[in-house]
Amino acid sequence: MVIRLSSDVDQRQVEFISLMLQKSVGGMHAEVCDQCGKCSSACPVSKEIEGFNPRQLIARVALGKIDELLADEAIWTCTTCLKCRERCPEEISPYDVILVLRNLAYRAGLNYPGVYDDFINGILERGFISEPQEVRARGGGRLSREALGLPGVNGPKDMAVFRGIVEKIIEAGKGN
Amino acid sequence: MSKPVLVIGGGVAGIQAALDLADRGLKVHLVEKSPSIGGVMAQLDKTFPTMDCSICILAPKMIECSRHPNITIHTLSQVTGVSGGPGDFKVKVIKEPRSVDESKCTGCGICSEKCPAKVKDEWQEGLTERKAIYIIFPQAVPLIACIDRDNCLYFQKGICQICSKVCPAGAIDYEQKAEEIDLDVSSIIVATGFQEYDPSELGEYGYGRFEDVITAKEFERLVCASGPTGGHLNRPSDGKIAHRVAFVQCVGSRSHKKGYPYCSSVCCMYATKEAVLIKEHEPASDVTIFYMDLKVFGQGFQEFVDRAQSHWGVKYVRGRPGEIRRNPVTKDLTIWYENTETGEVAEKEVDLAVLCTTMISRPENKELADVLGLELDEWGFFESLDPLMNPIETNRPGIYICGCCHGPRDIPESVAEASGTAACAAETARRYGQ
Amino acid sequence: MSEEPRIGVFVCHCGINIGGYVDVPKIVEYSMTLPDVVYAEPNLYTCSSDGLQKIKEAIEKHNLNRVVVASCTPRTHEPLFQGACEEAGLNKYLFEMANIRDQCSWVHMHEPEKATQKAKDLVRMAVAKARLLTPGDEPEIDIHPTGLVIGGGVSGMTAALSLMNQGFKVHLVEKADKLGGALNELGTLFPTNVKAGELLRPLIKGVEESPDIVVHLNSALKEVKGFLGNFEAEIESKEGSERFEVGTVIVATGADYLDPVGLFGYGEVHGVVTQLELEQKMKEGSLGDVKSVVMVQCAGSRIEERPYCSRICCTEAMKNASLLKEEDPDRDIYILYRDLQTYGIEYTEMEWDAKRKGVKLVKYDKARPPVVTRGERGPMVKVWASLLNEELTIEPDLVVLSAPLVPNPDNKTLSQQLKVPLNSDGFFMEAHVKLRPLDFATDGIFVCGTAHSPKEVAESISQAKGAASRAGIPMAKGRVRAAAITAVVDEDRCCGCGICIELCPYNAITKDEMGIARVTSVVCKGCGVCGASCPERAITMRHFTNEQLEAQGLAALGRVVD
Amino acid sequence: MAFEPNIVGFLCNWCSYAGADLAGVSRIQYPTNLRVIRVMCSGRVEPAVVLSILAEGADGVMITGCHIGDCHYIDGNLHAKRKYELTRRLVEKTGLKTGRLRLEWVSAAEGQRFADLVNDFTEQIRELGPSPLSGTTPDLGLLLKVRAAKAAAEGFRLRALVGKEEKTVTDGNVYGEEVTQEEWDKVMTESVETEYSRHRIHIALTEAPGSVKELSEKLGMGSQAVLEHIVALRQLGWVDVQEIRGTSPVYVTMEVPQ
Repeated sequence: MVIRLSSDVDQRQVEFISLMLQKSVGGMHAEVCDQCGKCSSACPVSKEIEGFNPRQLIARVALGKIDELLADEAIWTCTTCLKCRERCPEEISPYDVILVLRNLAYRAGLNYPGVYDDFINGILERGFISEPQEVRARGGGRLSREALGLPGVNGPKDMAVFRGIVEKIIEAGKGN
Repeated sequence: MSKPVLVIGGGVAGIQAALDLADRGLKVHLVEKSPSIGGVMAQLDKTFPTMDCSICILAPKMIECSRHPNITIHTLSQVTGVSGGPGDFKVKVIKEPRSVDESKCTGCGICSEKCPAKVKDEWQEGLTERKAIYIIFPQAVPLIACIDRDNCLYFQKGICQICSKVCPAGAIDYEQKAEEIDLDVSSIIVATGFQEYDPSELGEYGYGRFEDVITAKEFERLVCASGPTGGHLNRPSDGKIAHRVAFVQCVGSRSHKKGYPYCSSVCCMYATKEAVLIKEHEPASDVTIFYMDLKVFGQGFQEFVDRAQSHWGVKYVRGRPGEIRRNPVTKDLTIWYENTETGEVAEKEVDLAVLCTTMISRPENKELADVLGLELDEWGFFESLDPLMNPIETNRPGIYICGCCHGPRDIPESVAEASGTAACAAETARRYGQ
Repeated sequence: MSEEPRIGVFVCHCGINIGGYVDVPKIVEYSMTLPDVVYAEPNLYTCSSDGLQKIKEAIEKHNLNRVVVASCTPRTHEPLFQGACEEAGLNKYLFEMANIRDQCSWVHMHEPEKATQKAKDLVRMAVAKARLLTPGDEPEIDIHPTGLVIGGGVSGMTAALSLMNQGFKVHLVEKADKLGGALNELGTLFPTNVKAGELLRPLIKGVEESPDIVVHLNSALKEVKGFLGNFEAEIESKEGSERFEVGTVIVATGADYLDPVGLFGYGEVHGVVTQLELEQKMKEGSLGDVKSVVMVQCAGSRIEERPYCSRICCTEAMKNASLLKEEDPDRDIYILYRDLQTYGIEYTEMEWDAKRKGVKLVKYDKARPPVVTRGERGPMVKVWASLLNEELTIEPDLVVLSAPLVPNPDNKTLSQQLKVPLNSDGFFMEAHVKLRPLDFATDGIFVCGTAHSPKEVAESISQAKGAASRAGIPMAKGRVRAAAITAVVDEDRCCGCGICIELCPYNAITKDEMGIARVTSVVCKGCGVCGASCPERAITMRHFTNEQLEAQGLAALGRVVD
Repeated sequence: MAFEPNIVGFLCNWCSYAGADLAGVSRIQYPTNLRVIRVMCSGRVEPAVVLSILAEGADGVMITGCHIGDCHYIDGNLHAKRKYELTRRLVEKTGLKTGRLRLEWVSAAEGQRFADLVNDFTEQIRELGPSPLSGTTPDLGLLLKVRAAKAAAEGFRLRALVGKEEKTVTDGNVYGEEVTQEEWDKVMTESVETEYSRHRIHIALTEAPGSVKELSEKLGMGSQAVLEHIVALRQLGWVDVQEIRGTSPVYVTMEVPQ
């Protein structure tokens, strides 16, 4: 499953984005990756989902295959657990690379998984992605925030102002 | 008559340099820090790619050193001061007390047998225990007992003295003092070798927490017939025979973040050798080597790897494992890895995991470099005068380096270099002789 | 042998190594019943200085003229016991060992009775041989203090200079018309990127200016006769031939680069060159407007036909790729490799350096090597990038093949002339892979540099000095003792058939003017193949005579012949 | 009591002896039946010595050398192989089981392999049972045959042939013509037959003078063949006519000066 390129993407824009990405990722030394596979072997997603492989992702970045990556659904699969960055014997961070790729894909107007719209809608509606949930205790019972002595969670005071700000952020993210 | 030559370090490189010089008629002082010459090579089981038994080929050279009329071996000794220049170095050596009279001890071993104090046996990589009075290993040269004062009941608590009572030769001498020896030499050869990287800082591999995650050097003792298990692959945790073994390459090497950026040169081959040793013990064993690049650059190496694969069925998987986990009940280990050539991310259950750790410089190099006036590189290895044109000379004329004290290398390269430094020393002796 | 044998037997407990499984007192008792045994004793450790002292005392006290030690293996301990015999005035060849540890107690730990019986048999065999032993003498050889170095490249020149500095004269033989060897073709050298010429210049100057080094250019070895200390070499050039005496020989003939015709489009597709050709272009500045380069590693090595790794190519590629990037950072450079052979501190650093400069590394699989064809504007490379699981197509301006070093074609002739072996790849084979990397099995001949196997310049230099040390040892001593275990010809029986001469691997046998075989005992290594094949049974192998072997065999069967 | 074979092993100093040492150092257990004789090179082991030990009643003889290509003396083990082949041919002639012989390659690193070989060979000899030449009542007929084989192995012709074999088969004969192994084997087969038969006759005549007919019956050899060999032996001066009994000459051996 590959996310399709939106119909009206300007190819030059993609090229521009690629350059941007190479520059930003360059600081992460993608080109000195040894392709050892320590990131992917520690990655909990790689194990479960075929086609997601942080090592190969870095290899593609190093070979300049950015546009291909932007269109690849795989970049949205990462759970951002940071194990790849932790394990890498070098200073390379597939996690950071993925974040940049996601941002650029969004700027390029490429499709992204619907769940992000749910997130945004949740934020726009409530001020957070989801309602606080009870946590499972080691003994099997469930504990609420109150039971743990934690303060309650409140949404933004003025929802309209908040929404305005969030919308501005979203617009800025599109790079327009 | 030319002045003698000082060789610092009694491993295979130091031994070769000493023998080359002594054979040509020059006097040699061979200074060794530990109670016996032999170095790391004496601890190895076999050597790649010929599978020669390491101590079997080294022991005759060690014996030759001890019998050679031109070689004086100073064990338990360290160089603490050097002045002068080529042709005329004045050297101070401190010899730690052995607490045993070298001229009387016959190496019979009765003292160790009776000694009540047990200590971790460093020579067996801590896999077993030795006594406070001990002979470091059966083929030690000189074959003389030594008291480890830090662990001796007499030295620590003023009690015991059993060794003195049982020694048939009356060789025990608690009163021995450190001795200062002055040497006058024409040149100095440094051959202090290397040590193994401690992989404890790589938490993901569990070394230090999981008993069955061991280093390659520990494995050498485990698989050696003269080791703590008599050569049987009883894993440390529960003594179960290890039939499924994984080797992890590049532990502490090829990494800028943790460990060292350089390739340690020998691990791919020693891992292959160790894998073959397991297969020789039990051909049905399941042995996998997780590697990054197979370094087969030496003579006969590729053929050796080919044979390990085709004849012995050793498996090679390209990929650096991300984690090692342990089942607390069975003690079995699970290796998380990616086969980078297929992109498959998988787990492998093994009985024993061997970490092929990189060669690193000795911490005492720093002090020795100050004494000798030599430069160290970024990683603590002695620096060549020029890595291309003068690989075995140093910034100080008359002082030469060979073997792993200036970077990882294998035995033949160390031996060839040792002969090279012997040539340099012979040239110097002639130039400044008479 | 006029004197009646008087044999002393020393049986070692080796702590519990023997004594724990074999009944040592019984063996001692049994030894005394054997013919000509006049003394026997047990030792806790015969090899201890105490044990050796006891041997010496017994030789004197019991007037022993043969000694048998029943302990461990003669491979490690024979010299030690022989030394003790010598110190007591007994010729060391009147000594024999029975290996009752490695061949008995250790391998029959669960059968102590049978082990004891076998130990008795082994002692009986050793005594049977000891009765027939004769003293051996080790002739002294004078060593001619001149070295012969074959090959005038960096290894040969370094070795020659070291020998000269050790105080010896040197003949340096080079087949080309100038010194320098393969380095004459190279541009810069890793890891310091020094120009090859800068490295060569002082070496050549040193060699040419030394009054003790005689350089023979345009010359080849024609014949070598003789042995350690007394080789007679004949070299041939256009001007004629010349003979001289040398004490030792160093082989430093180097290696060649493979001409990879037919591999990866070389010779077929325009724009495919070797790493060496690239270096030459870079050296001449004739590279032109090359914007993209693909380097292919293992171009002719690590394959069935040529299994070895050529060691230097990966680092060489890193060096050249870095230099190309330094010249023009916009160049696209790909290195297609199988396993990177950059190792150690300096060479790994070169790999990092190239990668930091943006050189791209693509791993390929031996089973699916890159294919180079003619593209629209130059070569086209298709490569299965195994780490990406996909095929890449690259259309570079230049494809550079890292062709391996291959043996010098002269190796075969030279190995026959010197009677030293080549390995299966065609490189010179040392005496022992681990501990005698620079020696040949034949005394007095040594090897260094790429004549032995592919290696980088720095290692060749250390090796050359090492070979000079090894060669310098006998020359510094002036005289050495040769072995006594050699073949000896019974002149009356020799029929002059020459079979022994053909079979001897060391050229140790020649015919004299009467047509009779003569063994040059200092060259003989004592293998005994000549004696075992002599149709007239005219050759005796000292210390391993047929009589001795038969006596051992009979003793093994329980027969004691008085 | 169970049969315990007496096995003699010739081990080359550099690889096989070291391999046996390694089995020792590694404490690999194997049967106690082998008695080792150390030689510098397996190529040094003469067929005549092996046959002599077999004649004395050894139940088995094992020769081990370095693997091909690993010989400390470059190619001594190739010669060992050629010599072993001659021994095998001669043993085959005598009727003694060739399973009592073995040639193997063992490297210095192959302790386990060495132990396995001793195991295997001891087992093999156990199955073959005691040598008919062992014990207090050896098979005298067979003994004479083995002695003839030994004498043949000591003789000029077979020794010279084996000495030339390696070079001729690899480099061709003195005329530079190629000689295949098959062609060479044919020559060897004929020569072994001839030499063995002649020594059989010679030994028989040493025991007691006899006529062609008597010899033919005693040795189970065609009378025409016996006659041809007698002619050759007379030319060599090894036998002569002692008397004419009836019409048939009776032959006797001549003492040959050394």
